[in-house]
Order: sequence, then C-alpha cells, then structure tokens
Amino acid sequence: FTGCSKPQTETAAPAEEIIKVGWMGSLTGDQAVWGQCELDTVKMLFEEINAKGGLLGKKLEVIGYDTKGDPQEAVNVAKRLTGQDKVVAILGPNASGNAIPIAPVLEQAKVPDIATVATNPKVTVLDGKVKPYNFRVCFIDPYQGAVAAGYAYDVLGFKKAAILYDVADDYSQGLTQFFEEFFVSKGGTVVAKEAFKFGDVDFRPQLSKIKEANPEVLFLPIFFKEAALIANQARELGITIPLMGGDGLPSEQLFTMAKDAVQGTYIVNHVDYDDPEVQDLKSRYRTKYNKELELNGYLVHDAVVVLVDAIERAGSADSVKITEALETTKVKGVTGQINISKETHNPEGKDAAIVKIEGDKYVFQQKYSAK
Amino acid sequence: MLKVQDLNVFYGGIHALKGVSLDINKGEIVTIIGSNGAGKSTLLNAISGFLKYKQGVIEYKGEKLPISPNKVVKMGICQVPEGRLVFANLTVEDNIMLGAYLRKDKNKIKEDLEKVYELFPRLKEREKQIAGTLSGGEQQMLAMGRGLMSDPEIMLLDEPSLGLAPLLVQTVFDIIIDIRKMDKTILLVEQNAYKALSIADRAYVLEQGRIKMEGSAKYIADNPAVREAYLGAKVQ
Amino acid sequence: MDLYYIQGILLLAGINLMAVLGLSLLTGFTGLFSFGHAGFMAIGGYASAMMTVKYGWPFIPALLMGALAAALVSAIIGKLTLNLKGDYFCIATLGFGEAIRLVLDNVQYFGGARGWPGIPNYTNLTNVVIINVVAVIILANLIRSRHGRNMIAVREEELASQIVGINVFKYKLISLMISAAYAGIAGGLMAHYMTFLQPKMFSLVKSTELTIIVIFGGLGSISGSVLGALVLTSLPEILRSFSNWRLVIYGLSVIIIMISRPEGLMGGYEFTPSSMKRLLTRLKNKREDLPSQMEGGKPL
Amino acid sequence: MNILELQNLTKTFGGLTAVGNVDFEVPKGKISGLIGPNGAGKTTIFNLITGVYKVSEGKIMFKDRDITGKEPHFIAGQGITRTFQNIRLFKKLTVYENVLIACHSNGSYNILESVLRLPRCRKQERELKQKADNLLEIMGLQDRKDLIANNLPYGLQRRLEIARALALNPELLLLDEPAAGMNPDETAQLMSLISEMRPKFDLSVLIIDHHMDLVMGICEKIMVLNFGCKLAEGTPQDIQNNPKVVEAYLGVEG
Amino acid sequence: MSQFFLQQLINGLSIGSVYALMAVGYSLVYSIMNFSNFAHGGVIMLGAYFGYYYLTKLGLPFFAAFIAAALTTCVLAVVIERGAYKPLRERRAPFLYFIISAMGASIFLENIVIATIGPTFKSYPEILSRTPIQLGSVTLGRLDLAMFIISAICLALLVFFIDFTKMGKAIQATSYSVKASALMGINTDLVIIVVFALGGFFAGIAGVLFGMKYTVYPQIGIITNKSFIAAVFGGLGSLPGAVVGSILLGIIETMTSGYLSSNYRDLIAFVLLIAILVFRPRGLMGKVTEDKA
Ligand SMILES: Nc1ncnc2c1ncn2[C@@H]1O[C@H](COP(=O)(O)OP(=O)(O)OP(=O)(O)O)[C@@H](O)[C@H]1O
Ligand SMILES: Nc1ncnc2c1ncn2[C@@H]1O[C@H](COP(=O)(O)OP(=O)(O)OP(=O)(O)O)[C@@H](O)[C@H]1O
Ligand SMILES: [Mg+2]
Ligand SMILES: [Mg+2]
Repeated sequence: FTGCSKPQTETAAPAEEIIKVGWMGSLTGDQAVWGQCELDTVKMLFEEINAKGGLLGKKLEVIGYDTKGDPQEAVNVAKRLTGQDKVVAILGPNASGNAIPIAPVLEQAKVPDIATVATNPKVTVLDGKVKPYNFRVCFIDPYQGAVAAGYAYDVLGFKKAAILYDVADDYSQGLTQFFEEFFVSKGGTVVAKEAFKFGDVDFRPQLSKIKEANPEVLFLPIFFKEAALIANQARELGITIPLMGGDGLPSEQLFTMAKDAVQGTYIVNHVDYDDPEVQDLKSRYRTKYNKELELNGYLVHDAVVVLVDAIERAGSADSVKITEALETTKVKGVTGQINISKETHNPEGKDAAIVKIEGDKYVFQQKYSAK
Repeated sequence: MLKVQDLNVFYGGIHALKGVSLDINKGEIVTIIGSNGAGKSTLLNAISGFLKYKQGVIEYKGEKLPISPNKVVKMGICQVPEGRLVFANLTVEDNIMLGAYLRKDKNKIKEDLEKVYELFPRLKEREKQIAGTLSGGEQQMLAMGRGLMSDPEIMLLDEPSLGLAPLLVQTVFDIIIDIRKMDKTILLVEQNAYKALSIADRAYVLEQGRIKMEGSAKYIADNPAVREAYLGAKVQ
Repeated sequence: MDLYYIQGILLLAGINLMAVLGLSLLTGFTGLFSFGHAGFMAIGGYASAMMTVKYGWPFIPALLMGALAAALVSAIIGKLTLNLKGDYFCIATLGFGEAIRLVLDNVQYFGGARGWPGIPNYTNLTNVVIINVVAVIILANLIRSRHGRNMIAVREEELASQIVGINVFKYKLISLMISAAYAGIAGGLMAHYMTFLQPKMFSLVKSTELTIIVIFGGLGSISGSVLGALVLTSLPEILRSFSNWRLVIYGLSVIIIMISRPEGLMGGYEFTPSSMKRLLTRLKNKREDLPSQMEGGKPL
Repeated sequence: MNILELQNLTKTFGGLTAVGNVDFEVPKGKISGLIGPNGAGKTTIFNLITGVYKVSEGKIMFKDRDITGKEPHFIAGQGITRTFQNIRLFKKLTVYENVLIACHSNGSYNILESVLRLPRCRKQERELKQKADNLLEIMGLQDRKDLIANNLPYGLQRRLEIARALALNPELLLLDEPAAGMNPDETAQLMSLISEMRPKFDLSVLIIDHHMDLVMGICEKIMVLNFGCKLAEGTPQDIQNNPKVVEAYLGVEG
Repeated sequence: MSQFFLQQLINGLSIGSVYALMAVGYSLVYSIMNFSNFAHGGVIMLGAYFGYYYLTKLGLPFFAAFIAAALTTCVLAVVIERGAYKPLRERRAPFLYFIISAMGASIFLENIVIATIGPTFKSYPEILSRTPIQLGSVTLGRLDLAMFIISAICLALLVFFIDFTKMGKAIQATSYSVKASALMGINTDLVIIVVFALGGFFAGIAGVLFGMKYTVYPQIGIITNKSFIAAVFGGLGSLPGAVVGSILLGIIETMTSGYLSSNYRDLIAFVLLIAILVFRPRGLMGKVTEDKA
C-alpha cells in the first residue's frame, strides 16, 4: 500500500546524468523568426549528440525562454536559468541589449554565456575590462561597419552613401556609427542620413529625401522586415541604386516580402551559405523542420560547437571549469575558425562573408576582412 | 389599461419597492405622491423597462411589459424622466425631433411639432441652442415637448414641475390637462401634491416603497394624514 | 524554488511597486490617467545613474536626484496639460512618454539607443524593501491628511472641489509631481539593478503595465497596489514555462478581473487594523441599520 | 452694510445676453432672495459670483474687495460658497467624507507635515474631524455619516450640500433652488433650518428658488430678474404686489 | 511648388489615409462609449490575417476576400464587446475600466496570434502592380491611390449612414445619452452592437489594405497608436475630426521628415499635438461645451 503513494512513472535519468544548458532569445516580436530557429537548431544538435551517446557520457538538455527582446525580461530569464534551472552555461541571446544586462547575473552565478549575434563591443568588454562570463561567436559592430564601409568604397567604388537607420534600436545605431566613421575616413561622403523609429512601416518621406541627395548606395543597418519594406518603397519611388546591409538582413523572409526589390543587395554576413562546409547542417535542418536555416542557426551551431569543445576539454560539466576552458577555445565552426581571445572573449580574426542577392539566393562574393 | 401587481425592486441590498400594486384606466390622470426617496422614480423606471425586478407583474392591455425600454416605448408608453435628461450636445430642435424617432407619419410629426412649439414658445425661440446650456426650466420644457413628440398612449411624467417658475408650473399643469384631452392617459409623479391632486382623477400615496393609501384624488386630498405629511403647513 | 530566482522576482516586484505607488496616487486617488509614467521612470533612471556613474554620488542621494529630476519635468508637463480632460490628458502623457524615449534614443552622452552599461549594482532586496516601506508610509500619511482628501475630492468632482475652496489645478500638479518622483525612484532602482539602461526599457508597454497593475489592484487602495504589483509581476514569471501562451493568459486574466471584479482586487479597501475594524462595523451596520433606515427614516 | 455688490454685471454667451447690466446688493447678515422666470439668468449670476463663469463686463465686490475674474477656489477661500441646482456632491464618498473634505481650509499644515505626520498635523486633523462631526450633528446627518452620499434620499442630499458648504465657515452662502424636488412639508422644514442656520453661523444668505412659500417666508429682501435684467427689488410685500412681477413670474395664483 | 514638396505631400496624404481608416473605428466607438477602444488595433491586425488567409488558403478572389475579412472582424468586434465591455456597461463602470479591459483584449489578441499562427511575417500576393504611376518625377503608388479611393468611399458611406439614416440618428443620440435614447424608443443595445460592428468592419478594411501595402505581423497594433493620436488630434468622437486629424498628422510627419529631421519626427509631431491640445483642449473638431453648473 505504501508503495503506491510514490509512483515511479518517470524513468528520467538521475540529475547528474544530464547536462542542462540554457538558451535565451526573442520568441516574440520582429526577431522571433531568428529566435525560433536558434532554439530549434540547439534542440536538433543536442538530439544528435545525445543519439551518439551524449557528452562525457551524459545527456544534453536545453531549457529555452523568451526574452521578448526586452532587457528586463532577459535579466529575469538569466536569473531563472541560473537560479531555478541550474544550467551550466547559456547560449544566446541574439540582441546586444539583452546580452549586456545579464552580465552581473552571470557573474554572481558563475555561469558562462555564449552570445550568438550580439555584435555590440560592450557585450564582452566594458571600460577596457573583459567581462569574465560573457563570450560570443560573432564579430563585432566596429568590425562589421568597417567591412561594409571598406567593401563599399574600395571594392564597389561607391563614393556617396546614404544611410537609413532605426533610431530606437541599439544594433542599428551602432552599425550606423561605425559605417559612417569608416566610410568618411576612407574619403567617402554620407550624403543623407535618415532615421525612422521601430514600428514604422512607411519610409517614403525619408526615401524621398534620400532620392534628392543622389547617393550611389543605400546602407541599411537594420533588420529584414524594415529592409524589405524600405526596398519595396524605394523602388516605387524610383530609387534604383543598390542596397547594402549588415547581418540583420539575411533571412528567408526577405524574399517573401520583397523579392524583386532586393535584387543586387550586398550583405555583410557571418557565413557563406554556399560554402560546402555548411551544406550538411543546412540539409539536416531542412529535413527535420521543413524550413530553411536562418543566419542565427549557423551562429548558434558554432556556439554549441564552442560549448561542447569547452566541456570536453574541461572534462567536467562544472560551469566555472567550462568558463576557464572557453577562454582558450580554438575550434572550427561553420562560420569560420573561432579563436576566442582571452582579452576580449571575442573570436579574433574572423572573416566576414560578403554575399549578394541574386534571384532567391545569397550568392557568395568573397571573404573580406577590414584592416 | 396599465396594471402593476406586487412589484418588488432592489438596488443591490436596498429594497426600494416592496410589493407595489396599482391600476391605471384609459383616459385617466393618476398621480403618485410621496416624499423623497419613497420610490416614485423607481416605479416609473420599472414600468419603462429600465429595471430588472425580482417579483411582480407589469401588464399593459393584458400583455406583460418587456424589460426593455425601447420595446416599452414602442407599445406606446413614454416617460418624461426626472432631471430632464435632454441630449446635452444636440440642439433643441434635434432633441424634439428625436422624440419622434419611432414615428413614420411625416405630416403628423410636423403638426405635432407646431403644437409643441405652441405650448412652449420659449423652445421655438431657442430652436438652435445647444440643449445642455438651457436653463433648468427650459430643459424641463424641452423634455416634456420631446416626450409629446412620440405620441404615446400613456405618458409617465416624473416631477414635471421640478424647478419651474410659478407661472410655468401653472402652465405645465394646464398642458397636462390638454394632453389628456388629446385622448392620452397620464401617470403623474409630483412633489407639488396640491397641484397634482387638483388635476388628477385618482391618487396613490407611496411611502418607503409601499402603497400606503389610494383613492380618488379628492379623497386623498381631504385625508388628514396626507394633509399633514405631504401638503404641509402651507403658507397662504 | 530557488531563493536567488525568487529574490530576483521580488526585487522586480519591488521596483514596479515603487512606480505603481506613484501612479496609484495619480490614478487611484486623483483620478488622472497616465500613459507616460515609464517616461518619468526613464528620467529618474538616467538622472540617478548619471549621478553615481559620472559624479560618483552615493546611491540614496542619487536616487533622490532622480526623483527630483522626474518631478521637475513632470511639473513642466503638468503645467501644460493638466487642464485637459480624460482621454486628452491620457494622450498627452502618452506623447510625453514616447517623446522622452525618443530624446534618450538620440542623446549619445547616455549611450543613445545602444544603451548605457556599467552602472554600479547598488539595488538589492534590502534597500528595495526599505524604500518601499517608507514610500507606503509616506503615501498612506498623505492620503489620510487633508491634502490627500483634497486629491480624492478632485477625483470625484472637480467643480464641487473648486467650490469648497480646493485649488484643483494645484492639487493635480502636486499629485503628478509626487507620482513622478516615485516613478523616478523606481527608475533609479531599476538602473542600479539592471546595471544597464536602454530607452527601450521605458516603452509604452511599461507604462501600460503599470496602469494595469494599479487598476488590477484596485483604484484608491494602497494595499491593492502592493498586492497588484506582487501578483502581476510574478504572474508572467510563474507562467514562464507556458512560453507563448503566457501573455494570452495574462491578457485574458486582465479582462476577467475587469468584468468580474471591476473595482479591482482591493477596490478602495485597505489592509490596516483600523480599516479592518471599520469594514467589520460596516458589515454589521449593513445588517442592523439598513432596515431601520428604510422603515423608520422620516423624511427630513 | 452690504456684503456683496454686483456692479453693471453682464454675461454673454455668444450672441445671447444671459445677464445684462445687473446692479444688486446683498445685505450683510440677512437672507435675500433672487427669483425670476426660468432662464432669467439666476444660476448664471451664481456662477459669475463664484468664478465658475468668467464675467463679460462689470464688477463683483465682496466685502468691498474686487473679486471679479478670480478662480473659484480663491473666491471660496474668501468666504463665499454655494450649493448647486443639480446636486454636486462627492457622490461615491460617504456623508462624513464629504463634510470632512470641505473642512480642509480650517487646517493649515503643509504637505511635508502630513507626510511625516508631525504633531501639528495630528492636532489639526483631530480638530477637523471634530468639526465635521459637529456639523453633521447640527444638520441631523450624524446617524447616516457612513452612508454613500449618492444613496441618500434627495432631500438629505440637499441638506448634505448645505452642511458641506457650512464647513468652509462662509460669510455668504448662495443656495440654488434648495427646495427643488421637495414637497411642501419638506420645504417648510428646510425653511426653518435655513432661518436657524443664519444666526448660528453668522451668515448672509442668498437664495434662488421657485417655491414662493419659501422665498416669501424667509427672505428680507428679494430681487427679481427677467431676461437677464433686474425687474424689481424690495421686500416680499413689495414684490408680491408688483404687477410687473405678477405678470412675468408669479402668475395669478390659484 | 517643388517636385520634392509635391512628393512629400503625396506621401503624407497616403500615410494619412491609412491612419484615417484606423482612426474612424476608434472615433466611432469613442463617440458612443466614451472610451478609447485599444482593442481596435488587435482587430485590425486580425483583419489583415483573415484577409491573407482568405486570399491564399481559401483562394477567394480579391474582393470576396476583402469583404469576407471585413465581415469576420465585424463579428469579432461584436464578440469583444459582448465579452469584455458589456458586463462593464451593465455595471456602469467608469471609463478607466473599459480602457483596461480593452488593453487586456489587445494583449490577448496579439498573443493568441503569436501562439497559434506564430510570429512570422506574411506577405500578401501582389494584387496591384507595384510599379507606380509617374507624374513628372513625382511617383504615386497604385496601391496608395486605391487605398485613398477606398478610404474616401468608405468614409463617405459612413457619413451618409450616420447623418441620413434612422440608425445613424439613433447612434448620434445614444452617443449623448443612453438612457434618454432608450426613452425615445431607441434600442440602445442594438445601437452599440451596430457601432462595434461598423468599427470592426472598418478595422477589417484597414487591416487588409494595411497588409497589402506593408505586411502582416502580430504587432500591427503598434501603428494604430498613431491613428489613436490622430483621432485625438482631430477631436475624439468626431468622424470628420478623425479624418482631418489623420491626414494632418500624416502630412506633418512627412513634412517634418522632409524638411526638418527624421530623427525627431515623432518628437515634433508630439510637441505639435500637445501644443494643439493646449490651445484647443478638445482637439481640432471636438465640440467645446462649457460645463454647466
Ligand atoms: N441607482 C440606485 N442605486 C441605489 N439606490 C438607489 C438607486 N436609485 C434609487 N435608489 C434608492 O431607492 C430609493 C427610492 O428612490 P427613488 O429615486 O425611486 O425615489 P423618489 O420617490 O423618486 O424620490 P425623489 O422625490 O427624490 O425623486 C431611495 O432610497 C434611493 O436612495
Ligand atoms: N454655458 C452656457 N452657454 C450658453 N447659454 C447659456 C449657458 N449657461 C446659461 N445659458 C443661458 O443663459 C440663460 C440663463 O440661464 P440660467 O441657468 O442662469 O437661468 P436660471 O435663471 O437659473 O433659470 P432656472 O430657474 O430655469 O434654473 C438661459 O437662457 C440659458 O440658456
Ligand atoms: Mg424621483
Ligand atoms: Mg437655475
């Protein structure tokens, strides 16, 4: 009789047999497409690893929460993951504005975080000091801005650029600043710099003004939704110059929303989609989810690779040991060689991949790195 | 024609009408007198279909009255509410025309409009004024005029002389008599018990939500208890 | 549940409560509806962070500086808009809140839209609790004084208030300023809890959330605001594992509370010893006095 | 001695002259009446005196000081208060709270004192509450002090409005149709109440009403208004016998 | 007039007409119920989704899908009224509660879409060619023109309905006093249903047009804040006010972007809004009536 009071229906593995890894990112809002893809990719990769016997003989499990792109939510999620769920490491978030405020939480809990596409320098380094528990697998905004400016000026030969950016967005403001700095320092001029605010859907007033200024290229340091709308409206207004953007642009959604209008757009990307090395990942994802892999999927893949490598080298799933191992990471991911620098916790010397939209493909142009 | 039986109305915990019964015959002027808070307005609102009542029946020409003001109006019962309730942001004219909302007979409406303006020349003068800025008395006239426009069979008048100058009070009571002559039945709630009793056929005394007395207007007016409680130590 | 995690939720509830208390004075007791309180939080947050980061001030003076800044700005806004009625005032405050955010997005001194990291981590559960207790006492004292009653009068009926000698505009302004000061402190607490400020944090959604808490807790009730802040801050956390469905549930529960209990959780009642006594006597009165009132009450 | 003087007072709404060039004095320590047909401009005059409407032309002198164009709360502070034709209580508050609020000007402690609950605040609060209780006692509302004002019977609401007005220690009390909606018996009671009140609170009173029993019964001076202009002025006797007033307002009473 | 000015004017008019379609629904409900129906944005969003699904999944022809979407939101708006407002109405709750209930509804609608359909964007198939009409160097989008015309027709029909039909008159009367209207024999409950149905119909039209022009996503509601501001700008509760306010807001926004700074466009628009309210506390066309004591 007493035995019945404690039913053992779940035959879950004992706690120490599981390595819990947290994930955070946007599952609502404009960037939900990316967030969902990240989480799905992590799940797929963990399943694959578990199917092969797991890591250090233990199974990997991911616990993912939505941050709604809100810094305050991000802190809540970080507390939940580290405090309540006791994860050994966190993957994500994709937004810098969410990655920055969780640092104190990580430090208190001594749990490392590997950000995916958070490109603001301050995610890992603040006032010259590296944050002990923040890492990332992507390059940073100044680098991205420099690449975009350099490629536009040096390779494509554009001397006059216009920028249309989102004043209320951190990524957009950062990229704008660095693009402008490098472009001007190379000798180009920014003939028009117009802004909009998150939530806007009509950009024709700004575009009309940009048209008046006669630029040779329109730089869009923004995300794909606005970019698609802008592209459509620009073409309607008779603006035919090529567009250019950062890693906020590439998405399958761009084609469904503005296929014709975005033809010929140059994008500074983290990865070359046609690279033979990524084909396998791409098709695995497509088979499993019947969707195209988004950019964030590649980066979170590399975050997983970095994490797995660190756990293996640490020989333990202890979060402090993982953190130590992360500082000496040298692995090859699908987005390139990732050598984490101890001073900055950034992957050093990562090339950017310049791609161009042709048809419904991102056609690889070249690897480019700014000097 | 109108028959109320054992009506009980509650406002939350407050028992406002406690088993009220009354009858009104065609062509009569019946008045209800009672002090403040006796439940007079409550009774009219219940008849008009504004209030859900727990117990009791209200019948009109042998049919149960629905609890839905617009259906009640359709059946020919129209209330001129206490406190005027004019459409404050519409003009005087719009207000009056809304009174005829349910009517279709255009010519007759015109005729009635003229009649209303005849009864209340002040309204004609202020035709285009926004009703909310009328003086208290003017609003009362407007409410009466508007009620007349629906051409009802029974008019429920809730303190029509409220806030009117003495001269006009007389006029209003004259109008009530005129209205009756138009083959209408009138249920009149009044504080001005003297006047009301002087033009009414029959009267009810309502006290604390109960009918305390009923009878011919003359009988009520002569009753010493009523005289003391409602007609007061009238000067003059 | 893990203590650290619960602490985090309580901290956040405490910070929200601070802003909610302020809004409660404005909305619950003075009858003015604001959609811009996140704006005051932002001002308080940035001002106090400026004090600690750029001038090295200690925490509490910096918080007070934030409160002062928010109150001053609110005075200017109030002077312009407090004469507006109902929704018009709402929309003016909404405009103000958005405008503050827009300005902050463009001020590179504070990091613009990219945010401002590296603010010292001063906020902890102890000081949040202490500050909230002080705030509640101050508010309760105010409400129980003639000044508080004057605000309530303004909420009930402006013209009558004027006629009994209440300077309606002045009391609206005072209420707005105090409420902005509270929001300012909340902003300061938030800044030193998150160690990071970004204009995005003070969006219209934040303002709406505060208003919902006030109404959910019950207009004109301080204890309601406390309860509301605790419940509504932790509700999304409790529902966190429902992922996408949690906001659906949240929205639904707001509607259900409104239609089933429109006076909010506490609706005008307070949890104080004396009020509990009063409530009891009121209940008793209802039973004993009412019949006599109906039957025995002689007119005049 | 006059407590209030209206000099050439005019108020126009758009093209409409609601009050035109009215001169009028309210004697100190007496009960005066203001009567006239509906729409004559009586309530408008009250609104002008209390600052609810802005004066178009003319002057209002209270205790020989010009109060034209001042804010309503300022005028209330000077000692003029009123009741409304359409009752305006703090409907959702209790009877007691209604009066207590109006007592506020009897206190002088400031916000800081109230927040810290300093002794002066506590002492004055006690006094305010005392005063409110006293007033309710005098007005016979003590036994209903915890009722919500809106649930009071109409007559008591009017009474509460007067109680609330008295809480300000006014010198001049303006009553706008206090007997509206009352039956003759209730009106008579109101009359005696007002007559008692006047000496007790050292008031001057100005009443608008259409109940001639009341107006003629307690007013010492009456002014008649017609179409915004003064038609007559004098003792109740004079007024009742004035043919112009009879024609325009009183009618031949039955 | 410079080409640039003309182009900005056209841009402004076209943005304004989007605001107008949305603002009319707000104003309509406001005029009867005296509260700002924040759930309107959610209904517009669903209108856009319905239109999208009717077109792509059911394969309805455009106009059928258009009307079907509008009818669906019609029903939806009435359902929201029954569920979230009617109980409050029966209790005579103050306007604040309506607003909060509306906010709850709006949070609910947005998130139910996220939870069921998902957060991804949907694009309408191309119904009108994207190549614009050229007038000199000024361009005019075909869709904009269509929208402008459709808005104008709808608004004209609405004005006709309000001013010249019996139901319209009943709506006007009910907006002033529900009890008095009932006494005139007006079925006020029906009037309220009709008003929400109309509001919902307009929301559907606005949603579909919006979706065609931009895209469909769960946060469309954000943009309706702008139309809310426009409605206030013009004077809440006034239909012509809503239209004028919307067009003006559209033009002010574009001109600010064009001639001053797009960074501070919203700031300037807000400052202007507050300035207008300071001088005209009831908006441009709202009625100013003195409170009669
Ligand atoms: N909406 C309400 N809620 C609660 N109580 C109410 C409501 N309306 C009326 N009452 C109460 O019901 C009782 C009857 O009110 P009613 O208005 O019917 O009186 P009346 O006879 O018309 O008085 P009056 O002469 O003042 O118009 C009163 O005690 C009143 O306080
Ligand atoms: N705010 C206003 N706008 C326009 N006209 C107004 C306004 N207030 C009053 N009036 C007009 O001024 C005139 C005087 O109104 P007032 O209210 O003073 O009359 P009254 O003498 O008090 O009448 P009653 O005895 O009926 O209350 C009326 O014709 C009224 O319509
Ligand atoms: Mg009554
Ligand atoms: Mg009057």
